[in-house]
Amino acid sequence: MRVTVRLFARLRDITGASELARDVAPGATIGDVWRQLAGEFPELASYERSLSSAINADYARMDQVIGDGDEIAFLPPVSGG
Amino acid sequence: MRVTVRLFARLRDITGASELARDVAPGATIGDVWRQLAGEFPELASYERSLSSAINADYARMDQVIGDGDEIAFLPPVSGG
Amino acid sequence: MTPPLLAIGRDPLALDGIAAAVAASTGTDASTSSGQAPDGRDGAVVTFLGLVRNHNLGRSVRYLEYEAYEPMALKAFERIASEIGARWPSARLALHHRIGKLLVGEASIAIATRSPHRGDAYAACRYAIERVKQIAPIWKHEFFDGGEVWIEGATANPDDQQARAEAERIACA
Amino acid sequence: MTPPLLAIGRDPLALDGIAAAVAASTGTDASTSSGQAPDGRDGAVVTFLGLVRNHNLGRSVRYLEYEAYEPMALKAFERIASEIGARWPSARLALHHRIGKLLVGEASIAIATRSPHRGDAYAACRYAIERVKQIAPIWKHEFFDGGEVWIEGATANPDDQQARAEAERIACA
Repeated sequence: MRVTVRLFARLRDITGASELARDVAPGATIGDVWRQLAGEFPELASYERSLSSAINADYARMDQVIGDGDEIAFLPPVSGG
Repeated sequence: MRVTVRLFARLRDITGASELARDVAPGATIGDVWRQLAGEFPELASYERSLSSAINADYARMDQVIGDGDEIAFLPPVSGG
Repeated sequence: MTPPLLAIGRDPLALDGIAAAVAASTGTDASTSSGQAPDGRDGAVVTFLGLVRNHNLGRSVRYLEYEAYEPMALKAFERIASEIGARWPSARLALHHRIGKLLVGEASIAIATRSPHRGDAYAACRYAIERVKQIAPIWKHEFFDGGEVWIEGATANPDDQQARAEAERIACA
Repeated sequence: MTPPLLAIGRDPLALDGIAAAVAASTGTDASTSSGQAPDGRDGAVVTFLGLVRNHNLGRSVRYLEYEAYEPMALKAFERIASEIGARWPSARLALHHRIGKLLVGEASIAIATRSPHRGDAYAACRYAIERVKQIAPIWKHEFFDGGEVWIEGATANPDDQQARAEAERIACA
Protein backbone atom coordinates (compact mmCIF):
# COMPACT_ATOMS: atom_id res chain seq x y z
CA MET A 1 0.00 0.00 0.00
CA ARG A 2 1.45 3.33 -1.02
CA VAL A 3 0.82 6.77 0.47
CA THR A 4 2.06 10.28 -0.18
CA VAL A 5 3.54 12.14 2.78
CA ARG A 6 3.44 15.94 2.80
CA LEU A 7 5.83 17.84 5.05
CA PHE A 8 5.82 21.53 5.89
CA ALA A 9 8.00 24.25 7.34
CA ARG A 10 10.77 22.90 9.51
CA LEU A 11 9.67 19.29 8.97
CA ARG A 12 10.32 19.87 5.28
CA ASP A 13 13.74 21.33 6.06
CA ILE A 14 14.63 18.32 8.22
CA THR A 15 13.62 15.74 5.65
CA GLY A 16 14.73 17.80 2.68
CA ALA A 17 11.48 17.03 0.87
CA SER A 18 8.03 18.56 0.75
CA GLU A 19 6.59 15.30 -0.53
CA LEU A 20 7.65 11.69 -0.05
CA ALA A 21 6.15 8.41 -1.21
CA ARG A 22 6.16 5.59 1.33
CA ASP A 23 4.98 1.97 1.38
CA VAL A 24 2.98 0.99 4.41
CA ALA A 25 1.33 -2.22 5.58
CA PRO A 26 -2.45 -2.59 5.31
CA GLY A 27 -4.07 -1.37 8.54
CA ALA A 28 -1.26 1.08 9.21
CA THR A 29 -2.10 4.29 11.07
CA ILE A 30 -0.82 7.83 10.61
CA GLY A 31 1.28 7.19 13.69
CA ASP A 32 2.95 4.22 12.01
CA VAL A 33 3.96 6.43 9.10
CA TRP A 34 5.28 9.04 11.51
CA ARG A 35 7.39 6.53 13.45
CA GLN A 36 8.80 5.18 10.20
CA LEU A 37 9.82 8.71 9.17
CA ALA A 38 11.19 9.54 12.60
CA GLY A 39 13.35 6.45 12.28
CA GLU A 40 14.78 7.78 9.04
CA PHE A 41 15.11 11.38 10.31
CA PRO A 42 15.84 11.38 14.07
CA GLU A 43 15.54 15.19 14.25
CA LEU A 44 11.80 14.78 13.71
CA ALA A 45 11.40 13.13 17.10
CA SER A 46 11.24 16.46 18.94
CA TYR A 47 7.96 17.19 17.13
CA GLU A 48 6.20 14.13 18.55
CA ARG A 49 4.20 16.16 21.07
CA SER A 50 3.48 19.33 19.12
CA LEU A 51 2.67 17.70 15.79
CA SER A 52 -0.67 17.73 14.04
CA SER A 53 -1.56 15.36 11.25
CA ALA A 54 -4.02 15.19 8.40
CA ILE A 55 -5.37 12.75 5.86
CA ASN A 56 -6.34 14.17 2.49
CA ALA A 57 -6.24 17.73 3.86
CA ASP A 58 -8.45 17.06 6.88
CA TYR A 59 -7.11 17.02 10.41
CA ALA A 60 -6.91 13.42 11.64
CA ARG A 61 -5.64 11.73 14.78
CA MET A 62 -2.43 9.76 14.80
CA ASP A 63 -4.36 6.53 15.46
CA GLN A 64 -6.44 6.87 12.30
CA VAL A 65 -6.03 4.00 9.86
CA ILE A 66 -4.93 5.07 6.40
CA GLY A 67 -5.88 3.77 2.96
CA ASP A 68 -3.99 3.15 -0.25
CA GLY A 69 -3.29 6.39 -2.10
CA ASP A 70 -4.03 8.65 0.86
CA GLU A 71 -2.17 11.93 1.26
CA ILE A 72 -0.79 12.10 4.80
CA ALA A 73 0.41 15.47 6.10
CA PHE A 74 2.50 16.27 9.16
CA LEU A 75 2.12 19.80 10.44
CA PRO A 76 4.36 21.56 12.93
CA PRO A 77 2.68 24.17 15.15
CA VAL A 78 1.16 26.76 12.84
CA SER A 79 2.10 30.43 12.64
CA GLY A 80 -0.15 31.99 10.02
CA GLY A 81 -1.92 35.31 10.17
CA MET B 1 -23.41 92.92 24.73
CA ARG B 2 -24.12 90.87 21.64
CA VAL B 3 -23.64 87.14 21.09
CA THR B 4 -24.23 84.72 18.26
CA VAL B 5 -26.38 81.70 19.05
CA ARG B 6 -25.89 78.52 16.99
CA LEU B 7 -28.67 75.95 16.91
CA PHE B 8 -28.55 72.45 15.52
CA ALA B 9 -30.78 69.60 14.43
CA ARG B 10 -34.24 69.78 15.97
CA LEU B 11 -33.41 72.97 17.89
CA ARG B 12 -32.78 74.59 14.52
CA ASP B 13 -36.11 73.28 13.21
CA ILE B 14 -37.93 74.65 16.24
CA THR B 15 -36.42 78.11 16.01
CA GLY B 16 -36.32 78.16 12.23
CA ALA B 17 -32.76 79.48 12.33
CA SER B 18 -29.30 77.95 12.50
CA GLU B 19 -27.88 81.21 13.77
CA LEU B 20 -29.40 84.05 15.79
CA ALA B 21 -27.95 87.26 17.20
CA ARG B 22 -29.09 88.20 20.70
CA ASP B 23 -28.36 91.05 23.10
CA VAL B 24 -27.54 89.99 26.63
CA ALA B 25 -26.70 91.83 29.82
CA PRO B 26 -23.09 91.92 31.05
CA GLY B 27 -22.46 88.97 33.36
CA ALA B 28 -25.07 86.81 31.63
CA THR B 29 -24.54 83.06 31.56
CA ILE B 30 -25.22 80.51 28.85
CA GLY B 31 -28.27 79.53 30.89
CA ASP B 32 -29.60 83.08 30.70
CA VAL B 33 -29.40 82.96 26.91
CA TRP B 34 -31.15 79.60 26.92
CA ARG B 35 -34.00 80.81 29.11
CA GLN B 36 -34.43 83.87 26.89
CA LEU B 37 -34.68 81.61 23.82
CA ALA B 38 -37.02 79.16 25.56
CA GLY B 39 -39.26 82.12 26.32
CA GLU B 40 -39.43 82.93 22.65
CA PHE B 41 -39.77 79.28 21.53
CA PRO B 42 -41.66 77.28 24.18
CA GLU B 43 -41.05 74.00 22.32
CA LEU B 44 -37.38 74.28 23.33
CA ALA B 45 -38.26 73.73 26.98
CA SER B 46 -38.36 69.93 26.60
CA TYR B 47 -34.60 70.02 25.86
CA GLU B 48 -33.72 71.60 29.20
CA ARG B 49 -32.47 68.32 30.67
CA SER B 50 -30.82 66.72 27.67
CA LEU B 51 -29.15 69.82 26.25
CA SER B 52 -25.42 70.44 25.96
CA SER B 53 -23.95 73.87 25.41
CA ALA B 54 -20.73 75.33 24.11
CA ILE B 55 -18.90 78.64 23.93
CA ASN B 56 -16.74 79.22 20.87
CA ALA B 57 -16.92 75.54 19.93
CA ASP B 58 -15.87 74.20 23.33
CA TYR B 59 -18.25 72.40 25.66
CA ALA B 60 -19.21 74.71 28.52
CA ARG B 61 -21.61 74.50 31.44
CA MET B 62 -24.86 76.44 31.53
CA ASP B 63 -23.58 78.55 34.42
CA GLN B 64 -20.58 79.82 32.48
CA VAL B 65 -20.49 83.59 32.04
CA ILE B 66 -20.28 84.72 28.45
CA GLY B 67 -18.45 87.60 26.81
CA ASP B 68 -19.25 90.06 24.08
CA GLY B 69 -19.01 88.49 20.63
CA ASP B 70 -18.99 84.90 21.91
CA GLU B 71 -20.53 82.15 19.82
CA ILE B 72 -22.93 80.20 22.01
CA ALA B 73 -24.14 76.81 20.76
CA PHE B 74 -27.00 74.67 22.00
CA LEU B 75 -26.68 71.00 21.15
CA PRO B 76 -29.41 68.39 21.38
CA PRO B 77 -28.28 64.83 22.20
CA VAL B 78 -25.82 63.81 19.48
CA SER B 79 -26.29 60.97 17.00
CA GLY B 80 -23.17 60.90 14.83
CA GLY B 81 -21.22 57.87 13.71
CA MET C 1 -1.41 64.03 -1.17
CA THR C 2 -2.14 62.11 1.98
CA PRO C 3 -5.65 62.57 3.37
CA PRO C 4 -5.78 64.29 6.77
CA LEU C 5 -5.92 62.13 9.90
CA LEU C 6 -9.08 63.79 11.20
CA ALA C 7 -11.69 65.27 8.91
CA ILE C 8 -15.35 66.08 8.46
CA GLY C 9 -16.88 66.92 5.10
CA ARG C 10 -19.22 66.08 2.26
CA ASP C 11 -17.00 63.83 0.15
CA PRO C 12 -17.73 60.11 0.02
CA LEU C 13 -15.52 58.05 2.31
CA ALA C 14 -13.19 55.29 1.19
CA LEU C 15 -11.36 52.61 3.10
CA ASP C 16 -8.16 53.17 1.14
CA GLY C 17 -8.18 56.87 2.00
CA ILE C 18 -8.49 56.34 5.72
CA ALA C 19 -5.90 53.55 5.70
CA ALA C 20 -3.47 55.71 3.73
CA ALA C 21 -3.96 58.54 6.21
CA VAL C 22 -3.14 56.42 9.22
CA ALA C 23 -0.27 54.69 7.40
CA ALA C 24 1.35 58.05 6.74
CA SER C 25 1.18 59.03 10.39
CA THR C 26 4.14 58.49 12.66
CA GLY C 27 5.13 59.38 16.16
CA THR C 28 4.20 58.07 19.52
CA ASP C 29 0.68 59.35 19.79
CA ALA C 30 -2.34 58.87 17.61
CA SER C 31 -2.81 62.55 16.85
CA THR C 32 0.59 63.15 15.29
CA SER C 33 1.10 63.15 11.53
CA SER C 34 4.27 63.87 9.64
CA GLY C 35 3.56 62.46 6.20
CA GLN C 36 6.44 60.02 6.52
CA ALA C 37 6.30 56.48 5.26
CA PRO C 38 5.36 53.84 7.80
CA ASP C 39 8.38 52.45 9.56
CA GLY C 40 7.60 48.77 9.87
CA ARG C 41 6.75 49.09 13.54
CA ASP C 42 3.07 48.24 13.11
CA GLY C 43 1.73 44.72 12.74
CA ALA C 44 -1.97 45.51 12.66
CA VAL C 45 -4.41 47.82 10.91
CA VAL C 46 -8.07 47.81 11.91
CA THR C 47 -10.69 49.84 10.08
CA PHE C 48 -14.35 50.53 10.75
CA LEU C 49 -16.98 51.81 8.34
CA GLY C 50 -20.40 52.86 9.53
CA LEU C 51 -22.99 52.41 6.80
CA VAL C 52 -26.48 53.81 6.36
CA ARG C 53 -28.93 50.96 7.03
CA ASN C 54 -32.23 50.53 5.21
CA HIS C 55 -34.11 49.90 8.44
CA ASN C 56 -34.09 51.59 11.81
CA LEU C 57 -36.49 50.86 14.66
CA GLY C 58 -38.97 49.30 12.24
CA ARG C 59 -38.88 52.23 9.81
CA SER C 60 -37.90 51.88 6.14
CA VAL C 61 -35.09 54.36 5.75
CA ARG C 62 -34.89 56.27 2.46
CA TYR C 63 -31.83 58.35 3.25
CA LEU C 64 -30.12 60.29 6.03
CA GLU C 65 -28.93 63.84 6.29
CA TYR C 66 -26.03 64.39 8.65
CA GLU C 67 -25.49 67.81 10.20
CA ALA C 68 -22.53 68.86 12.34
CA TYR C 69 -21.11 71.75 14.25
CA GLU C 70 -17.98 71.29 12.20
CA PRO C 71 -15.21 73.09 14.09
CA MET C 72 -16.44 71.56 17.33
CA ALA C 73 -16.68 68.10 15.75
CA LEU C 74 -13.04 68.36 14.70
CA LYS C 75 -12.14 69.31 18.26
CA ALA C 76 -14.02 66.24 19.47
CA PHE C 77 -12.03 64.06 17.04
CA GLU C 78 -8.79 65.61 18.32
CA ARG C 79 -9.87 64.87 21.86
CA ILE C 80 -10.60 61.26 20.96
CA ALA C 81 -7.18 60.95 19.28
CA SER C 82 -5.59 62.35 22.40
CA GLU C 83 -7.51 59.97 24.67
CA ILE C 84 -6.36 57.06 22.50
CA GLY C 85 -2.79 58.33 22.68
CA ALA C 86 -3.05 58.27 26.47
CA ARG C 87 -4.72 54.86 26.75
CA TRP C 88 -2.91 53.06 23.88
CA PRO C 89 0.34 55.00 23.43
CA SER C 90 1.53 52.97 20.45
CA ALA C 91 -1.75 53.28 18.51
CA ARG C 92 -2.39 55.78 15.73
CA LEU C 93 -5.84 56.95 14.67
CA ALA C 94 -7.41 58.36 11.51
CA LEU C 95 -11.09 59.33 11.53
CA HIS C 96 -13.21 60.81 8.75
CA HIS C 97 -16.89 61.66 9.16
CA ARG C 98 -19.20 62.50 6.30
CA ILE C 99 -22.06 65.01 6.46
CA GLY C 100 -24.85 65.95 4.07
CA LYS C 101 -27.21 63.56 2.34
CA LEU C 102 -26.25 59.87 2.50
CA LEU C 103 -28.04 57.05 0.74
CA VAL C 104 -28.58 53.55 2.09
CA GLY C 105 -25.30 51.61 1.95
CA GLU C 106 -23.08 54.69 1.96
CA ALA C 107 -20.48 55.19 4.68
CA SER C 108 -21.02 57.95 7.23
CA ILE C 109 -17.80 57.34 9.16
CA ALA C 110 -14.44 55.73 8.44
CA ILE C 111 -11.95 54.96 11.19
CA ALA C 112 -8.52 53.36 10.92
CA THR C 113 -6.10 52.44 13.66
CA ARG C 114 -2.61 50.94 13.48
CA SER C 115 -0.38 49.58 16.19
CA PRO C 116 2.40 47.09 16.71
CA HIS C 117 -0.03 44.49 18.10
CA ARG C 118 -3.57 43.72 17.02
CA GLY C 119 -5.21 43.93 20.42
CA ASP C 120 -4.46 47.65 20.70
CA ALA C 121 -5.57 48.37 17.13
CA TYR C 122 -8.91 46.61 17.65
CA ALA C 123 -9.51 48.29 21.01
CA ALA C 124 -8.56 51.78 19.84
CA CYS C 125 -10.76 51.46 16.74
CA ARG C 126 -13.75 50.36 18.80
CA TYR C 127 -13.11 53.06 21.38
CA ALA C 128 -13.06 55.73 18.67
CA ILE C 129 -16.53 54.90 17.34
CA GLU C 130 -18.02 54.64 20.84
CA ARG C 131 -16.61 58.08 21.73
CA VAL C 132 -17.76 59.68 18.47
CA LYS C 133 -21.27 58.54 19.33
CA GLN C 134 -20.92 60.02 22.80
CA ILE C 135 -19.29 63.39 22.29
CA ALA C 136 -19.09 64.50 18.63
CA PRO C 137 -21.62 67.29 17.85
CA ILE C 138 -23.10 65.52 14.83
CA TRP C 139 -26.77 64.65 14.23
CA LYS C 140 -28.59 62.41 11.81
CA HIS C 141 -31.88 63.40 10.27
CA GLU C 142 -33.66 60.26 9.14
CA PHE C 143 -36.00 60.35 6.15
CA PHE C 144 -38.13 57.21 6.11
CA ASP C 145 -41.22 56.00 4.30
CA GLY C 146 -43.91 58.20 5.77
CA GLY C 147 -41.93 60.88 7.55
CA GLU C 148 -38.70 62.19 8.99
CA VAL C 149 -37.16 62.34 12.43
CA TRP C 150 -34.07 63.77 14.08
CA ILE C 151 -32.21 60.98 15.83
CA GLU C 152 -31.17 61.94 19.35
CA GLY C 153 -28.79 59.79 21.34
CA ALA C 154 -27.44 60.51 24.75
CA THR C 155 -24.87 63.26 24.72
CA ALA C 156 -22.13 62.83 27.22
CA ASN C 157 -20.11 65.77 28.36
CA PRO C 158 -16.58 64.88 27.17
CA ASP C 159 -15.39 65.24 30.75
CA ASP C 160 -17.94 62.68 31.94
CA GLN C 161 -15.55 59.99 33.15
CA GLN C 162 -18.31 57.42 33.49
CA ALA C 163 -19.12 57.67 29.76
CA ARG C 164 -15.45 57.48 28.90
CA ALA C 165 -15.00 54.43 31.11
CA GLU C 166 -17.98 52.77 29.42
CA ALA C 167 -16.41 53.35 25.97
CA GLU C 168 -13.19 51.85 27.30
CA ARG C 169 -15.01 48.86 28.76
CA ILE C 170 -16.65 48.15 25.39
CA ALA C 171 -13.33 48.58 23.59
CA CYS C 172 -11.30 46.26 25.82
CA ALA C 173 -12.11 42.57 25.83
CA MET D 1 -15.19 40.44 -11.02
CA THR D 2 -15.69 40.25 -7.29
CA PRO D 3 -12.80 38.73 -5.35
CA PRO D 4 -13.59 35.42 -3.63
CA LEU D 5 -14.67 35.46 0.01
CA LEU D 6 -11.96 33.05 1.10
CA ALA D 7 -8.62 32.81 -0.65
CA ILE D 8 -4.95 32.02 -0.26
CA GLY D 9 -2.36 33.03 -2.83
CA ARG D 10 0.67 35.06 -3.79
CA ASP D 11 -0.95 38.31 -4.89
CA PRO D 12 -0.61 41.41 -2.70
CA LEU D 13 -3.63 42.06 -0.50
CA ALA D 14 -5.74 45.19 -0.60
CA LEU D 15 -8.34 46.54 1.77
CA ASP D 16 -10.67 47.48 -1.06
CA GLY D 17 -10.55 43.95 -2.44
CA ILE D 18 -11.50 42.30 0.81
CA ALA D 19 -14.20 44.88 1.50
CA ALA D 20 -15.65 44.41 -1.98
CA ALA D 21 -15.69 40.66 -1.46
CA VAL D 22 -17.65 40.83 1.76
CA ALA D 23 -19.93 43.56 0.39
CA ALA D 24 -20.91 41.31 -2.49
CA SER D 25 -21.81 38.47 -0.17
CA THR D 26 -25.37 37.94 0.92
CA GLY D 27 -27.32 35.36 2.79
CA THR D 28 -27.68 34.43 6.39
CA ASP D 29 -24.29 32.92 7.02
CA ALA D 30 -20.81 34.25 6.57
CA SER D 31 -19.76 31.56 4.12
CA THR D 32 -22.38 32.27 1.48
CA SER D 33 -21.65 34.38 -1.56
CA SER D 34 -23.95 35.16 -4.43
CA GLY D 35 -22.32 38.17 -6.06
CA GLN D 36 -25.40 40.29 -5.41
CA ALA D 37 -25.22 43.90 -4.37
CA PRO D 38 -25.43 44.63 -0.66
CA ASP D 39 -28.97 45.10 0.48
CA GLY D 40 -28.73 47.88 3.02
CA ARG D 41 -29.07 45.50 5.93
CA ASP D 42 -25.55 46.08 7.26
CA GLY D 43 -24.52 49.07 9.33
CA ALA D 44 -20.94 48.09 10.04
CA VAL D 45 -17.85 46.89 8.19
CA VAL D 46 -14.71 45.99 10.13
CA THR D 47 -11.45 45.06 8.45
CA PHE D 48 -8.16 43.74 9.75
CA LEU D 49 -4.80 43.75 8.04
CA GLY D 50 -1.85 41.86 9.48
CA LEU D 51 1.43 43.50 8.46
CA VAL D 52 5.01 42.22 8.46
CA ARG D 53 6.81 43.96 11.32
CA ASN D 54 10.46 45.01 11.22
CA HIS D 55 11.13 43.55 14.65
CA ASN D 56 10.18 40.28 16.30
CA LEU D 57 11.46 39.08 19.68
CA GLY D 58 14.42 41.45 19.47
CA ARG D 59 15.40 40.36 15.95
CA SER D 60 15.63 42.77 13.02
CA VAL D 61 13.35 41.21 10.43
CA ARG D 62 14.42 41.47 6.78
CA TYR D 63 11.47 39.63 5.26
CA LEU D 64 9.16 36.66 5.79
CA GLU D 65 8.30 33.70 3.66
CA TYR D 66 4.85 32.24 4.26
CA GLU D 67 4.19 28.64 3.38
CA ALA D 68 0.82 26.88 3.50
CA TYR D 69 -0.83 23.55 2.92
CA GLU D 70 -3.16 25.41 0.60
CA PRO D 71 -6.19 23.15 0.18
CA MET D 72 -6.23 22.49 3.90
CA ALA D 73 -5.83 26.20 4.68
CA LEU D 74 -8.89 26.94 2.56
CA LYS D 75 -10.80 24.29 4.49
CA ALA D 76 -9.72 25.96 7.73
CA PHE D 77 -11.01 29.30 6.42
CA GLU D 78 -14.33 27.65 5.52
CA ARG D 79 -14.52 26.20 8.97
CA ILE D 80 -13.90 29.61 10.52
CA ALA D 81 -16.62 31.14 8.30
CA SER D 82 -18.98 28.42 9.42
CA GLU D 83 -18.13 28.94 13.10
CA ILE D 84 -18.80 32.66 12.66
CA GLY D 85 -22.10 31.87 10.97
CA ALA D 86 -23.07 29.81 13.99
CA ARG D 87 -21.94 32.32 16.62
CA TRP D 88 -22.89 35.58 14.82
CA PRO D 89 -25.61 34.54 12.36
CA SER D 90 -25.97 37.98 10.80
CA ALA D 91 -22.24 38.46 10.19
CA ARG D 92 -20.49 37.85 6.87
CA LEU D 93 -16.78 37.10 6.51
CA ALA D 94 -14.15 37.54 3.81
CA LEU D 95 -10.61 36.36 4.47
CA HIS D 96 -7.57 36.44 2.20
CA HIS D 97 -4.15 35.14 3.21
CA ARG D 98 -0.98 35.80 1.30
CA ILE D 99 1.90 33.35 0.95
CA GLY D 100 5.40 33.60 -0.52
CA LYS D 101 7.95 36.30 0.21
CA LEU D 102 6.62 39.35 2.08
CA LEU D 103 8.61 42.48 2.85
CA VAL D 104 8.32 44.59 5.98
CA GLY D 105 5.07 46.59 5.91
CA GLU D 106 3.29 44.25 3.49
CA ALA D 107 0.02 42.62 4.49
CA SER D 108 -0.03 38.88 5.11
CA ILE D 109 -3.73 38.64 5.89
CA ALA D 110 -6.82 40.71 5.14
CA ILE D 111 -10.12 40.08 6.89
CA ALA D 112 -13.42 41.89 6.47
CA THR D 113 -16.67 41.38 8.31
CA ARG D 114 -20.05 43.07 7.88
CA SER D 115 -23.15 42.92 10.00
CA PRO D 116 -26.20 45.00 10.89
CA HIS D 117 -24.60 46.14 14.17
CA ARG D 118 -21.00 47.01 14.88
CA GLY D 119 -20.54 44.79 17.91
CA ASP D 120 -20.96 41.65 15.84
CA ALA D 121 -18.70 42.90 13.05
CA TYR D 122 -15.88 43.73 15.50
CA ALA D 123 -16.24 40.43 17.35
CA ALA D 124 -16.40 38.28 14.22
CA CYS D 125 -13.38 40.05 12.72
CA ARG D 126 -11.32 39.50 15.86
CA TYR D 127 -12.49 35.91 16.16
CA ALA D 128 -11.39 35.20 12.58
CA ILE D 129 -7.78 36.27 13.11
CA GLU D 130 -7.54 34.41 16.42
CA ARG D 131 -8.81 31.22 14.78
CA VAL D 132 -6.51 31.56 11.75
CA LYS D 133 -3.61 31.68 14.16
CA GLN D 134 -4.89 28.57 15.92
CA ILE D 135 -5.93 26.23 13.14
CA ALA D 136 -4.84 27.35 9.64
CA PRO D 137 -1.94 25.22 8.32
CA ILE D 138 0.26 28.19 7.45
CA TRP D 139 3.79 28.88 8.62
CA LYS D 140 6.07 31.88 8.59
CA HIS D 141 9.75 31.58 7.91
CA GLU D 142 11.49 34.62 9.33
CA PHE D 143 14.68 35.95 7.73
CA PHE D 144 16.37 38.36 10.10
CA ASP D 145 19.75 40.06 10.38
CA GLY D 146 22.02 37.13 11.17
CA GLY D 147 19.85 34.13 10.40
CA GLU D 148 16.48 32.57 9.77
CA VAL D 149 13.95 30.70 11.84
CA TRP D 150 10.64 28.94 11.33
CA ILE D 151 8.05 30.46 13.63
CA GLU D 152 6.05 27.84 15.47
CA GLY D 153 2.95 28.78 17.41
CA ALA D 154 0.65 26.44 19.22
CA THR D 155 -1.47 24.42 16.87
CA ALA D 156 -4.91 23.70 18.14
CA ASN D 157 -6.89 20.85 16.75
CA PRO D 158 -9.91 22.59 15.22
CA ASP D 159 -12.13 20.40 17.37
CA ASP D 160 -10.38 21.63 20.50
CA GLN D 161 -13.29 23.41 22.19
CA GLN D 162 -11.03 25.06 24.74
CA ALA D 163 -9.06 26.84 22.01
CA ARG D 164 -12.26 27.86 20.26
CA ALA D 165 -13.69 29.20 23.51
CA GLU D 166 -10.52 31.20 24.07
CA ALA D 167 -10.82 32.79 20.61
CA GLU D 168 -14.43 33.64 21.40
CA ARG D 169 -13.48 35.10 24.76
CA ILE D 170 -10.92 37.39 23.10
CA ALA D 171 -13.43 38.38 20.41
CA CYS D 172 -16.28 39.27 22.76
CA ALA D 173 -15.87 42.23 25.05
